[in-house]
Parts: sequence; C-alpha cells; structure tokens
Amino acid sequence: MATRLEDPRVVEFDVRTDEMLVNMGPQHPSTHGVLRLVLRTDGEVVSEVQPHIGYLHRCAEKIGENLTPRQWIPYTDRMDYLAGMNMNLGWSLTVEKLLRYELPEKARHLRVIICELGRIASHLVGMGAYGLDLGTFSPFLYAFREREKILDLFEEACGARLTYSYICPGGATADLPKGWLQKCEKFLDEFAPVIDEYHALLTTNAIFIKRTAGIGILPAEMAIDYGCSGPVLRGSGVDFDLRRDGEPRYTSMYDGYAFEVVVQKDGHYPRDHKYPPVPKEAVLGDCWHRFYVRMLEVVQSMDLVRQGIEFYSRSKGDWGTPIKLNQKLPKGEAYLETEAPRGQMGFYIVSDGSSIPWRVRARSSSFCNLSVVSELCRGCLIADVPAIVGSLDIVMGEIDR
Amino acid sequence: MIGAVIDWSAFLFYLFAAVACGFALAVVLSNHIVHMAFYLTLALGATAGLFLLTGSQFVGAMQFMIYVGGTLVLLVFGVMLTAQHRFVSIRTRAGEWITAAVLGGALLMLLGYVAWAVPDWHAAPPAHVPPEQVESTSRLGLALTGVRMDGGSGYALPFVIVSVHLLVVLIGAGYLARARVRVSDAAARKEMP
Amino acid sequence: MTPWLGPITVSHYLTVGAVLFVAGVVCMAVKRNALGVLMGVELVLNGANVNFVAFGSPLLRSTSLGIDGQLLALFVIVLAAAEAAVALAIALNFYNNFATIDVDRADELKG
Amino acid sequence: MLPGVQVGQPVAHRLAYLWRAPAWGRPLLVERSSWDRCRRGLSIEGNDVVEFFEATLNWPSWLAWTAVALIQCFLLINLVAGGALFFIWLERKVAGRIQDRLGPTRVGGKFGWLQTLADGIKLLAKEDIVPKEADPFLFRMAPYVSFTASFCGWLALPFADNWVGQRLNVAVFFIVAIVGLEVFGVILAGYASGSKWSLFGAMREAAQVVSYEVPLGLCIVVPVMIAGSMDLVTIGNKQAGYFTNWFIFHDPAAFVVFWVYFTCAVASVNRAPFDLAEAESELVAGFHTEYSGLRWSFFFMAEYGSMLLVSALAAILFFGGWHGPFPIISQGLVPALAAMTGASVDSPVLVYLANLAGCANLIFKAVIGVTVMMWVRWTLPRLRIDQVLTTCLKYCVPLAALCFLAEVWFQLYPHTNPMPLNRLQWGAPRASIEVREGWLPLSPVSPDDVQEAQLTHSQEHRG
Repeated sequence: MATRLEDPRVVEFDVRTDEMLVNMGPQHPSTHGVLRLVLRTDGEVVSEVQPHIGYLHRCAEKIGENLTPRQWIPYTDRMDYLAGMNMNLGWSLTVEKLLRYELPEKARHLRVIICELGRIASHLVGMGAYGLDLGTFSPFLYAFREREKILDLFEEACGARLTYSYICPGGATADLPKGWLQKCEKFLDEFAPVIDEYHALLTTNAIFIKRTAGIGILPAEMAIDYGCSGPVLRGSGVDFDLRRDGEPRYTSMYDGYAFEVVVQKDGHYPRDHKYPPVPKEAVLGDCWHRFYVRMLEVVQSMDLVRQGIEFYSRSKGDWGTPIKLNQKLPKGEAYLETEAPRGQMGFYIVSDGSSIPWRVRARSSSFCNLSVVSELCRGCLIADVPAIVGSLDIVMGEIDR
Repeated sequence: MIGAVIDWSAFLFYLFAAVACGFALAVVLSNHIVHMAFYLTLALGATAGLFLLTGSQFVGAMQFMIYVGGTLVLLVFGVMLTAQHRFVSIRTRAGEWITAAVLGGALLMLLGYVAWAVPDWHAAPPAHVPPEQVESTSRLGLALTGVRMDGGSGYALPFVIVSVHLLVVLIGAGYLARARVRVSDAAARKEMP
Repeated sequence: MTPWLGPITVSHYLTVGAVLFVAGVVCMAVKRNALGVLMGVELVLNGANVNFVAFGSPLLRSTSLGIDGQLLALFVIVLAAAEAAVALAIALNFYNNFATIDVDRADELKG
Repeated sequence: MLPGVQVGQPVAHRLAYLWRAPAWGRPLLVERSSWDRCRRGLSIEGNDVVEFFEATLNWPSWLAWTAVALIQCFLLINLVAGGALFFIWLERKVAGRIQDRLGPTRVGGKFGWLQTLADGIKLLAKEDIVPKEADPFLFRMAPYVSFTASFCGWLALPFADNWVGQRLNVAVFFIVAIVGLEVFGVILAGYASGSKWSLFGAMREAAQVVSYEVPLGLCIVVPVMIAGSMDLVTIGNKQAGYFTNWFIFHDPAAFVVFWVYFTCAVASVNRAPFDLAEAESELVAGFHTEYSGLRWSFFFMAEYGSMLLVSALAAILFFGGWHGPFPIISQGLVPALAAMTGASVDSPVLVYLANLAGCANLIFKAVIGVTVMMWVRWTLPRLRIDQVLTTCLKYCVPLAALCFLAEVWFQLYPHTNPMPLNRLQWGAPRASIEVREGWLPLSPVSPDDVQEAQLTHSQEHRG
C-alpha cells in the first residue's frame, strides 16, 4: 500500500538527520512547572513525546492519612495551586458526603460564588500562560492584572491570596465580609469589557490562530479513552460537565442556577455570536477550541457569580459551621467528583471510624489530560509542543500531588 | 620619518592580505570542519576587503552578500547537518600531507614567480585616476544588459546564460535534496505486530 | 625597490591570489570531508577572483582590464554560489545514502 | 576584448533612452565628490577635519587620517553601545507601558534611566562560563562575530549629508550584506554551545536569515531604482524638501514595498514575531542558552545595533533620511539662519548646524522604527518556523517582486505623460540622451560621443 502524504503517520523530511533525544524540562520556561518531556526529534519534527512526572511529588495523600479532614484542607490548596478554592470544595464535599452533612442554603451560594471566581482566576492564568507559550507576553500580564482583583477579593474573604483553606467541611471558615458583594459586582462590571481585549490579542489574532488552529487535534473518542475532562474534553465536542452531569450531592449546589455547558453543538458554541466566529482553520478538538472553551467558561462563570450574588443576598441563615478539627468520621467510604477548572477532580476517603481517614486518594484531572500529550504531539513541530501542552493547561502540583 | 612608511592603503592591503592568506592556510591545516568553515568566512571576508581596496566596491559588497552571507551560511548549514562526532575531524594520512605540501609549495613558487615576472604588473600605479574610471557600479549594471559606453562587448548573453544556469541549479538542488515521504519510526513500530 | 615599501601593485594582489589558490588546491587534495573539499573549491575560486579584480582595477594599472575584470569576478561569485548549492545537495545526498561524509569512501558507482 | 556579446548601437541607445530622467525628477543637490581621494582606494571621509589637523595643528598626514578614523570609530561604537543601553531601557519601558506596568523606576532617578547600566555592571561581574561540552574557541568568538557584523554596517551609513564613516557608492548593498553576516555569530554560538536547544536555534536562524535576504534585497532595489543610485547619501539627498518627496510617497509600489521591507527587516534582525532563534517558550533561550555575562550582552548589543541599523536604513530609503517632513537642510534651516545672522549660505558653521539637525532628524526616525518593532514584539505571538518561511516565500518574495516590477513601470512611464504606452517606441533613438545622475557617470551622451569613445578605446588597445 502506497503511503500518502495525508497519512497522519507520515513524517515529511528533507535531509536525514539522526534522531535526537531532547529533554524539555524539568527546567524549561514552558512546561508549566517541573514537567519533563522527552522529545525524540528528527530535525524540527517531533516523532515521539514522553512526559516524565514526579518532580513535585510531596506525598499529599499519605499526609492526608495522618491528619484529620480539616487539617488536610491546606494540602488540597497545594494540589491545583491555581484553583485552591475548587480543591477545597472537592475535599469538603467528599467529607460532607461521608458525614452525610446537609449544607445551609447560604453556604451553598457562597461556595458557588467563590468557586466560580476561582475558576475565572484559574482560566485567566491558563489563558495568559498560553499566550506566553506562544511567545506573546502582554496578555499574560493583562490576565494577571484581572486575576489580582479576584485575589484581592479572596484575600478580603479569607486572608490568603493563593492557599486559601477557605471552604471547609461544614461550610466555610468565615462569612463574606460586609461590602464584599458590591466589590465583587464592581469587579465583574469592570472585567466584562476586558474579555474583548483578550479576544483581540489572542482568540482572533491571525498568528494565534495560525499557531493553534488545527494543531494537536484530540478526537472525542480519544479524549474519552484517556479520561480527559474539563475544557480539554469539552474542547473536543463532548457535552459533559459535572456541574450538570455529576452526582446530586454536587449538582445540587447549582440548583436554581441557569447555565449552559460550553461545548460546540451544530458548529456553534453557546454565546459565541457575541464573539468573532470560530475560524475556518480550526478543527474541533484542536488547541484553539480548548482555549476558546476556557474563554467562554470565564463568561459563563461570571454569569454564575452574578446569579450567586443574587441568591446569596436573598438567602437566610448562616454560612455553615465548620466541622470540629477532630471530628469523628463514620466508618465507611466516600468518593465525589467535582468540576474543577481543569476538569474532573475526584476525592476518595475511607474511614475506619476514627477522626483520621484510613485512606485518602485524589483523582486529578491534569494527570489524565497530560497523558494524551504523547498522542497529540506525534509528528508535530517542536514549536507545537508548548502550544499543545499549554492548551491542556496542566498544573504539576495536581499531577504529582 | 614614520609618516612616509605608513601608507594607509598599503597598510590595509597588508592587513587584509595577511588575514586572507593566514586564514586560508588555517582552513587547510585545521582538521575540525566547523573551525574550517569559520576560518573560511574570515578569509573570504578579508578578500572582500581587498576587493574594496581596489575600488571594486560592487564586487566587494557582492562577495559579502552572496559568498559570505549566502554560500558560506549554506555551507555551515550543511556542516551542521552532517557534523556528527565521527565526521567533525577526519584525519588525513601523513603521506598525503607531504605530497600535498610539496606540490602545493611548487605551485605556489610557480605562481609567485609569475606574479612578479611581468615588470608592467609591478610598475608604479597611475598617480591620478579620474573618479569616473573608478566608479563602476552603473557601468557594470549596463554592461550586464549589453550596453557598454567604453566600446567593449556587453555581457547580456552571459548574463542570460548564468540566469538560466541558476534556475537549473535551483531546480536541480531542490530535486537532489527533495523531500521524501517516510513513515515515522514510532508509527512504524506501532504497525508491527 | 623592495615590494614591501613600494606602492601596492597588481603583483601584490596576484601573490595573495596565488596563496589563496594554492591553499584551495591543497585543501581539495587532502581533505577527506566532502564539505572540506567544497571549501577548497571556494578558496580556489576566490584566488582567481582576486586576480580578476586586481587586473580590472584602474587604481593599480592604467591599462587595466576595465570593468571586464569585475564582471568576470561577479560571474565567478554567482556561479560559485550555484556550484556550492549543487555540491551541498550532492554531499547531503551522499550522506543520506552512505551515512558518511568521507569522500574516500565514495567509491561505489551506485546510489 | 574578452568574449561577450557585441550589442549593436541601436539597442544600446534604446536602453539608455529608457533610463533617462523622468520629467518630475528633482535636481540633485550639489555634492562634494569623494573621488579625489580615490587613489587611496578606501577613501576616508571627513577631510575637513583632516585639513584642520594638518593645517592648524600641523599634524603629519598619516596621523591626521588615523585620528579621523579613530574619532569616527569612537563615535560609531559609542552610538551602537550607547544605543543598546538606551534601547534596552526603552524596551523595558515600552513593554512596561504596554503591559500596564511601570518598567524600571528606581536606578538613576524617577524613570530608571540607569537601569541598563546597572544590569551591565551586573553582567560584567558574572562568571564567564564555558560549558564542558562546548567548543571553547568558537564559543568565545561567536558573540564578537555577531557584534562585529552588526557594527560594520554602521561604517557605510550616512547620518547627514556626507556625514558618513565611509561613503561607498554601493552603500545600501553593503549594509544589507553586512547585516546578513550577523547570522554567522548566531550559528557559531548555536553550534559551539554544545547544547541541543542552541543547535535548534542556530538551524532556525540560518534557514530564516538566508531566506529573508531575498525579499530584503528585492525591497531595497525599489528606492535604489527611484534614486538611481546605491549611494545612501545620494538617496537621502534626493528626498530633500517636504515629506511629499519621501520615497515612500513616491508611488504605490514604493509604499507597499516599505511594509514588505519592514517585515523582512524585523525577520532579518530576529525580532518578534520572527524571533525563532531565541524562542524562549520553545528553545529555552535558543542560541544564547549557554551564554551569560558579558558575552551574552554582546549578542544583545548586536541585536539592538542591527535593529537601529535597519531602522535607520528604512529612514534613509523611504523617509527622507536627514531631510525632515519640512525642509531643514537645503531650503529651510540654512537660508533662514543665514538671513538671520547675515552669514553666507556656505558658511561651514551653518552647514554644520544644518547637518547636526539632519543627523538628529535621522536618529529620531530610526528610534521611531525601533519603537515600532518593540510595539510589535510586545503585541504579537510568535510564528512557527514553517510559517516564518511560508511568510517569506509565499508573501514577501512575490510581493516584493511585484513591487519591483511595478516600480520599473513607474520609472519607465512617468505620470506626466497622459498616454504612457506611447513611450514604448523602440524606434529611432533621440539625438541626445539624457542620463540620470547615478545611473551613468557620463552625463549627457550623444550617439556620436559613444562612437567616438568606442573608436578611441579601440585605438588605445591597438596602440
């Protein structure tokens, strides 16, 4: 059978150069922390990529088996350190599931507000850093400028800017301070026009489209096979979002909220009419779509925060009482998955009846998302490797734990 | 009086000549292919300086542009493509060196003798040269299109022949180093049962 | 009059050209790396060019070649570029087929 | 005579006829000829200063020439090095402002003027490391090769009328050729570093610069064609007067070709979005991954030097060089000052002042060009290597070639003629052929002259 040029396995080459093994990382500007990618290259063409992980391993799960659930909260912050609030939430919900704890209404809305803000902050970093991976520096700082405002809000609520330990089993450590909601609304009003700036600098930029559209195409089946989740999965056109499709214990948090899962249906994204249309070079599942899904999720989260503010200010009661530090856990196990900014974040807890869990386990989304790298990077150019890895938006703290 | 000794054009000539000859010898004597390419660059750059000294500014700039900037970059590119460890320095046998040195020395002596054999060639240069005789760029350009104001023959046909030749070379080099289709090793490995 | 103190004449340039030429010839003869041989060719062509330009310079000799010397040098430069491109393509092809760049091992008459 | 094609008289006349001056051609400013010093081969400009040294200070001739050469080198090297200091500061300020930051604010007062100097001192104090796998000789040489190439281009660049290190009649060509040599340092650095990332950077640089030299060369031919000379002083002086005389506004082809030139210039000096050789997100730092300290800063001086050089070249080729948007030198400043002070129009002081203003004008334009490059760098993502080459071969080369052809058309058929096609008469040559200055040194030539020249030439040869 004659090999045709369109065959994806074909690598075109001009001059035979010997294959070269190149270490991209663990100290490399665009591997998002301490990821090490071993590239087998033939000139500029990458024939194989192997991710090597474990440089940030801190035994978080083992530590969790020696601390009470509330004591382990700060360690969850350090998993996906760009979305600490969402990590707190996942763990808290899991523990609450084990405890069969019913959350007060106000705490539910507080958690929605905080977690969606956390999602915005996380996507802002993902988006800015993606610009950095493609060689443009300014959007990164524009993104950080806005993220800073979110961090200010968080700081006001919980006193910390990166590792919050704010949401905890039973509710949150404190209620939102006075005037916080107004500040939050002000932020949202200011932030809305800035998104157009990002679209101008990145989404619709000709060079950006050239660099991302049609690159690193992840078919929906492959995404499902590898267990990808979050924007990576939805970027491939799979309509799946745990906020809608998850367990009732999690989805009930979003009861009463109106939102639409960001995924391409019939060639259109919800709300993409507000933005310049999908470029014709873009193929569903490529880097551009993953990026675009994140951009739209930012808008979606802004909507959710606005709704949450409304619900929160209308609801009565308190923000929940955190469980005791050494709360006895019922014998049994609980597993719950939440939709973190990077995808499906699952926590598993097994208790033998003491206050310290017998087994703690985290299922991180970045780990599964990273595992497709070697599939996506086969036959691409070296410059595409950061583009592809960046579009997966991985956080090593979550992978290595 | 030292002022009589320092004639700048002579000084520059000797400078460029020394650089050109010295690095040409270094090209011969060096065994390291990348070093050779570097020395060759310097030698050819100094030759361009010599061209400028004779008033042939266009040829000098051309030497920089095409030779040093184009051909040599191409050469270095080729060197880097093939500069595996075992090919960086391929040693030559001593016998070859001796033969080459004897023959080269003889050739050099012959050429050197010839260079100084004709008295007219080292007679004193003209004291005054009118500028329009030195300024040659436009005359060169016109000569290439076949117009000669000094009555010599034009170069339109050679120019066209060279153009066609370059086109043929372009196609030929592209054909020789053409892209080949190959299945990547990883994919091939996967194919194997 | 010693050549060192007198004015620079055509003969001086011819001497430089001779050195470049001989260096190129020796380089072509002794180098076993195909690209080294190519560099020798470039040196030879440059040696010839120096002569052309020197004979064509009105500054050095009143009965000079005129612009014909420079024109020939130009043709040589352009053709040298073409020659280098082809030679490089051949060298790379050779390297692709034989996995060596040593010309002494290019003694098979098949590709 | 050497073999060649003997072209008959009529064709010669036709060609010369085609190259005659367009009707709107501006009279050329009177230039001092540098050819009286042709005897020395490489003539050194600035003979006023030499005369001053010789006549007033009684210095011997060789010392005067040496002193002048040294002064020129000193000025140029300070321009390049000081320019690098300034531009690195400016880059940080521009980047800061673009990114909603302040940039340097502390060292040297409110605006952080001395930040680069402080960095430079820090770089000087750093350890000079040569990696174990590196080729030490080439590793050490490479930054100097880059810097030398970038610096040499300045030798032929005029700053004002006849303010030039070495006036060459092929100055444009020379500068473009020399700027292309900077790639050598980068390739050597990439190879000699013994690092795979550096090697990738070097390979990319080689491929990129060699291919971008083609459209760059085509682009500079357009203003050269308009001016009829490759001498930058002549090109600059042909744009004297108001900004309407600038070559960028000469015709549409020149306007388009400027943008192609700018793109190619950005690519050939390795600035974003074409900074693939040092793409930090892919290749760590590309060819200078293994460099630190002073050697590393030499690469940066080379980069900023080349940026300023191509911008200055653009200013001369397209934006009137030292001639401002309003007449400064010839029609403006000098007569005005002369009228005010009562001095003669040729007064050296006035000419000097006018040239100084022109020099500042040129540098101002060049700095604007560099600032635009910075603006582009901090706005756009980086292209991929295949896209860079595609941009060159698919867009820049055809566009430049088209502009070249269009410019030929504009040169052959002046706008003054309502029916341009009737110029396309290959009929009888006119009695007297006007030849534009710059194209031919022999101005007005009549067919008789040519015949006579031929005759005398053949007689000379027979005799």
